[in-house]
Amino acid sequence: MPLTSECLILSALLFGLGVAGFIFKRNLITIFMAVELMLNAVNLAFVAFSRVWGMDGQVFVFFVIVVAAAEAAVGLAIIILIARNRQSLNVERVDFLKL
Amino acid sequence: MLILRYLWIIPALPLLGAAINGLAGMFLPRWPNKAVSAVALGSTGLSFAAVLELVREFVHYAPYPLPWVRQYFTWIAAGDFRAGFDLQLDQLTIVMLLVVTGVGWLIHIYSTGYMAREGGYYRFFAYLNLFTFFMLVLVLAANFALLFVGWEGVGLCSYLLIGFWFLKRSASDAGKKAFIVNRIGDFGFMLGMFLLYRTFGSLDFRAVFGQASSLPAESFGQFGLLTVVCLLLFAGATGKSAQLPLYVWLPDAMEGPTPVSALIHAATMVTAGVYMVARSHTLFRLSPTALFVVAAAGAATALFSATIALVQNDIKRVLAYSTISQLGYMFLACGAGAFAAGIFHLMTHSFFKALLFLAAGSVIHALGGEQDMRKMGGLAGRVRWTWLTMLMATLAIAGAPGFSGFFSKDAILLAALGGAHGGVWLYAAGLFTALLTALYMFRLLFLTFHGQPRFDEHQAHVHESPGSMLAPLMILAVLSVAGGWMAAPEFWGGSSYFERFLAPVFGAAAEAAPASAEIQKFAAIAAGVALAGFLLAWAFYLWRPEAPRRLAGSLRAAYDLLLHKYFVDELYGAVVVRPLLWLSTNLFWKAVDSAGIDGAVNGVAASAAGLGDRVRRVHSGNTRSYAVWVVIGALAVIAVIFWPLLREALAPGAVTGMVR
Amino acid sequence: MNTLVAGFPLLAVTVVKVVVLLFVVLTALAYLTWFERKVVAHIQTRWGPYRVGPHGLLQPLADGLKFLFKEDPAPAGAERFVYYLAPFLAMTLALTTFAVIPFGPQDMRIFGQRTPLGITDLNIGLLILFAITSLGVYGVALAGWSSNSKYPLLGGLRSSAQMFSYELALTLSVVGVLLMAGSFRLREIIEAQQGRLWGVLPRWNIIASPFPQVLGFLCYFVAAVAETNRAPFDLPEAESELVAGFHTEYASFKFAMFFMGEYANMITVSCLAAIMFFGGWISPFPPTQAWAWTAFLPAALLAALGLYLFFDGLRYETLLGRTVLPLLGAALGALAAFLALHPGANAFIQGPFWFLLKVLLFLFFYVWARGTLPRLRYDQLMAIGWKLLLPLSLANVLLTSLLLAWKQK
Amino acid sequence: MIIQTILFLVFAGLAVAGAVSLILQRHPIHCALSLIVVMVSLAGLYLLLGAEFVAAVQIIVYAGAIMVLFVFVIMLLNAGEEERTNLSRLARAAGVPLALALTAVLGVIITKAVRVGAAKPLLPTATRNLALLLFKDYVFPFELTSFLILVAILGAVVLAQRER
Repeated sequence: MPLTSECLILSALLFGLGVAGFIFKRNLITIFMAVELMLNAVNLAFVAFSRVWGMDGQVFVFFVIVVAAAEAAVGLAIIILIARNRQSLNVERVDFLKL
Repeated sequence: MLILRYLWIIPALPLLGAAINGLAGMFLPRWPNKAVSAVALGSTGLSFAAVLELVREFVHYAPYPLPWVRQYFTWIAAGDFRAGFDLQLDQLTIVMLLVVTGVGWLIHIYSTGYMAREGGYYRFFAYLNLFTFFMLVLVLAANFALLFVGWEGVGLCSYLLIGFWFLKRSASDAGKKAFIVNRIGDFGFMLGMFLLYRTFGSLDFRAVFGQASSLPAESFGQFGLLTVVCLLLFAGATGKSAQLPLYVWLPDAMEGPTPVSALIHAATMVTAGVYMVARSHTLFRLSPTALFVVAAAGAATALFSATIALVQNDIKRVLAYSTISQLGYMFLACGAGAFAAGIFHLMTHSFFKALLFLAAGSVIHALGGEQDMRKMGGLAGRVRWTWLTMLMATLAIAGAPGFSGFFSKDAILLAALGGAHGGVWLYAAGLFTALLTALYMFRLLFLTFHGQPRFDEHQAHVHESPGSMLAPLMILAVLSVAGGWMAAPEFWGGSSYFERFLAPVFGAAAEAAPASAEIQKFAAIAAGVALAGFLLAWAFYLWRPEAPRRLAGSLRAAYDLLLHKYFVDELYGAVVVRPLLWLSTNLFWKAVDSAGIDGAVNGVAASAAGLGDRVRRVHSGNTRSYAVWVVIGALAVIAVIFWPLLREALAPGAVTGMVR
Repeated sequence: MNTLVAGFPLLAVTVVKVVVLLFVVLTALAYLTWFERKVVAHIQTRWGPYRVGPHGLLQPLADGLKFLFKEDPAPAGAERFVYYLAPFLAMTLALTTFAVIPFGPQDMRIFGQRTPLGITDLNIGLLILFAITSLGVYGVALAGWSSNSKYPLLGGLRSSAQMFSYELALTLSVVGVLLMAGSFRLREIIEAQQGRLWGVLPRWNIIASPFPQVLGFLCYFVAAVAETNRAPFDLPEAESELVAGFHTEYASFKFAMFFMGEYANMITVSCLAAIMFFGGWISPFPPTQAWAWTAFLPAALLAALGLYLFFDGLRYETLLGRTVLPLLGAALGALAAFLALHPGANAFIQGPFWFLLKVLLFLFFYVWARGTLPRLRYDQLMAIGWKLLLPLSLANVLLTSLLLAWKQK
Repeated sequence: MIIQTILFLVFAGLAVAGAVSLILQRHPIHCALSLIVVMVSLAGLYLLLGAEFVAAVQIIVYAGAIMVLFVFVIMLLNAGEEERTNLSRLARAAGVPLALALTAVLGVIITKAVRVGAAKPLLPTATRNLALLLFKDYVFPFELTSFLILVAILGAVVLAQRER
């Protein structure tokens, strides 16, 4: 199938980059963004697969997006809370394991 | 509409009443007593009316086949086991229905007067209606399972009502006692049911009895399956109907309000056992052993409790023991194979014993809560109506010729002697009991209403009860006088209608009826015995009031024995209760529960805590390190899941699988 | 998507179309400002722009020049890249939306290629449109943030909050239409509205069975006004509170870009309103013989306008006016005559004519609202968005779908 | 076909570039912008793959809503440049190799996982089929996600409100 496997490789690449960001970013928000990046990579994989295995992949993309939205809402709320209590968004400064 | 088709209405009505009163009383702050009485009387009255209509239809349409079974919905369905909410109707049921709803209604009316000044008025009537519901279910049930529902339900209501004044320690204890003792019997009953299901693969009366009747009868002394079943069922009956050895709860049950004693512990619930035995007569007929046991137990109980009744001073306890002995009579009849006679006595007994209790209640009411007969006397003139009705009832129970008790007891005695499984000893016991019955009943009458007033005028200002209490008394009085003529043997000019009415159920008069000359002879004997009892009582308690004390003094031992009810309670306490307590305290509570279960739970928790305390050190709190761990984990998981693909890829000379 | 694959010639055609459309739209934007000022002025019983050119017709040109020649300072400590990016985003996104809007039923031919009237015709046109408009938030938000100054920041926060609050209502309010049309393709949505109710009334979604989209339309229009940050929802640039909102710090051409973006959005939204609820290019008159004369309405209108300009121009104050206006009128008259005589052209013009007429109507509504309504308070704004429009549009969706299902039964 | 490849390369390049700059940029806003670039180019890829609806949703929801939320929060917290602290030795040591390993493994598996099946022809009414799938076969998960969203909203509100 044209483009499918290329897209898959691309998604793997993006996922890897997301992981790298996940590990190397210090700013909570950007770490979060890295996570979103990984989700996007997965979505790409899903869509690519849906070319081969039928529509269900795209449906899953929806669910992923919905979950991402929910996660963003809650996660950002938490981040705001942390920022309020810690005056810092650096994960390495947030290590009391409690708010 | 045909009640025949809608049998469920009859029990439904009281249930509705109970629901309304219970809920409204609980949740509406001001739910007036008038409303409570209206609902309670209305519901029971309506269901009584429904029963009357039912009788009319029964006679008019003659439903076929009998028993007339209606299946409403399936209650339990497990595998091939089915217990439906099926109601059935036949002559026996009709008799029971009439008794339950009719007498029940009268007692409801009475209660509105008697309980008027009590707290928890709505509670009382809710319970009472609930009881009526369960009793009706019990009577109408078409299978053992549903019958058991009613059986337990009435047990529950009796518990609730005995402990109605639950702030009174003795009352709540009595309630518990009743409940627990009944459980013992119920256990037998349940075992019986299981055995029945195992044998016949069903609990529906029709199926069970249908198959059973095809089995061969067992010989006397043979403990075959049927015998075992019957004995187990009878164990349940002894519990519910207070027979030896499980009678102990009934006397204490007198802690409840008097109407309760009248309705539950005299007229209806305690007769459930008799009903159940009669209902499953097919089984019992097939096992002479069981029949003999029933008869023997009945006779023994009758005699035994009658003797106790002789010396009791609490008016209600006397009646309680007399109830026990009368129930003994019924079982005696059933055991002798004269089920019709038993049921007949059940009915008449429900009339006059309810009457007795209600009258006693009226007396207690008049004396402002006094129950000790030694503090009564000379009330005859003061509460004339009560006295009159009480007299009627006493004559009836003592078996004065022409009164209902006479006929029913006569029938039983005849059966005991000449019945299919009768015997001279049974007859003798019955006869002697009759004597005692007359004696203690008249003792009660005399001590209460005649002789010198022994109560304190100043605190107890005697007054006749209100009309709402007297009306039921009179109706019941009429019934207990006239009720017997239904079964009067031919020579009394009666038509023996009752037996012929029940014939379809129990089969045409099983007991070979002796010649009428015989009958007259025995009737005469019975009457004579009753008279003797009356005379004795008169001699002791009116002619020479000091005689009893002397007698008691001369036979101190026997007297104490009787006064303390043969120390049965103490015996049970020593043999059953205390060991049980010890066991549950030391073994089950301290050893099993505290040490075993709690120990295990706490141990697990503690170990988890300890483990966490060690693992804690891994947590630096630096999220990035966690991130790394997460990634490692993900990598591992992926590698494990997709190992085949990976090996294929890592294999030498493997081209990365581009899809083309 | 299929159009993406088709190959080069089409690419060329598309380029041509894009250029033309851009030209048209940009002039339209310019004259939209003139139109607005005029209308508002007349609402306030003023004359409005009058100096530059006859009836101030050259005013937009003047404004444009002014924007071009102004000094263009950037605030100190501004996040340069984003600061420049924001206005660019605002305008380009706004203009991109025109790509999917169809202007007429018939195809036209360029280089012998039959292509639809309108740049492209995607099968998910509407979605793409919403996608692009949803990106429009960034222009505002980034502008507010990047100019490193408190009024813009507040304005940016406000407007981004406002925009994505109202986006929900906006998107939901058209779902009813989508359900009735059963397609995202704008062309099909319009064609679904052909036919007549009782032979006379046009079966536009606004009155179509099973469930007239009146509710949907109201939600849509209010949400649209808010989405485009126009009065009475123009809090982001509430002068009295935050000077000029998110573009306080912007001057000269970057400001012009925001400005154009805003007006472009207005036009897009109006086009959508016309397409969604008022049958796009479908004439309000039934296509029967009895109504055949309505085909000449455009010509007549043009003629009337021409005549008015002609005679009004003859006695205009300035010399320029006295020369230009009559010429313009004459030109319009000639165009009208051409249309009247050339049936093909006339037939071709019908669709665009009605479409543009409707769009103009909505634009007039915009201006009218701005001229008359007072600005809302911020909490009121949010309350309307979340507590009124959102539930209403949801209800609309439910009712429509239910009725449709019931109808199919 | 050729156009398709070109477009693919363009979008893929954009996506990778965006991802890389997401990692390299120090300022949250720039990260957010680069992530938006990734998302938009992914949407383009979806178009290429014939998933128009997903593409649109990708832009509307991801770029148009979620990322706006991010930007919004960044503006709200006025987050500045991130400081490159290095307190986690583990991350510094194992980060790069891990990321590479994961990428490699995923790439291998994912490409192997595509069994050459008869590719589904692009249906004209792809969106309709999607809807049917979503509201027939997957209706239960769909409802569940609605619950998830509800819970998320509540959680966000509870978390973010200033305790008074």
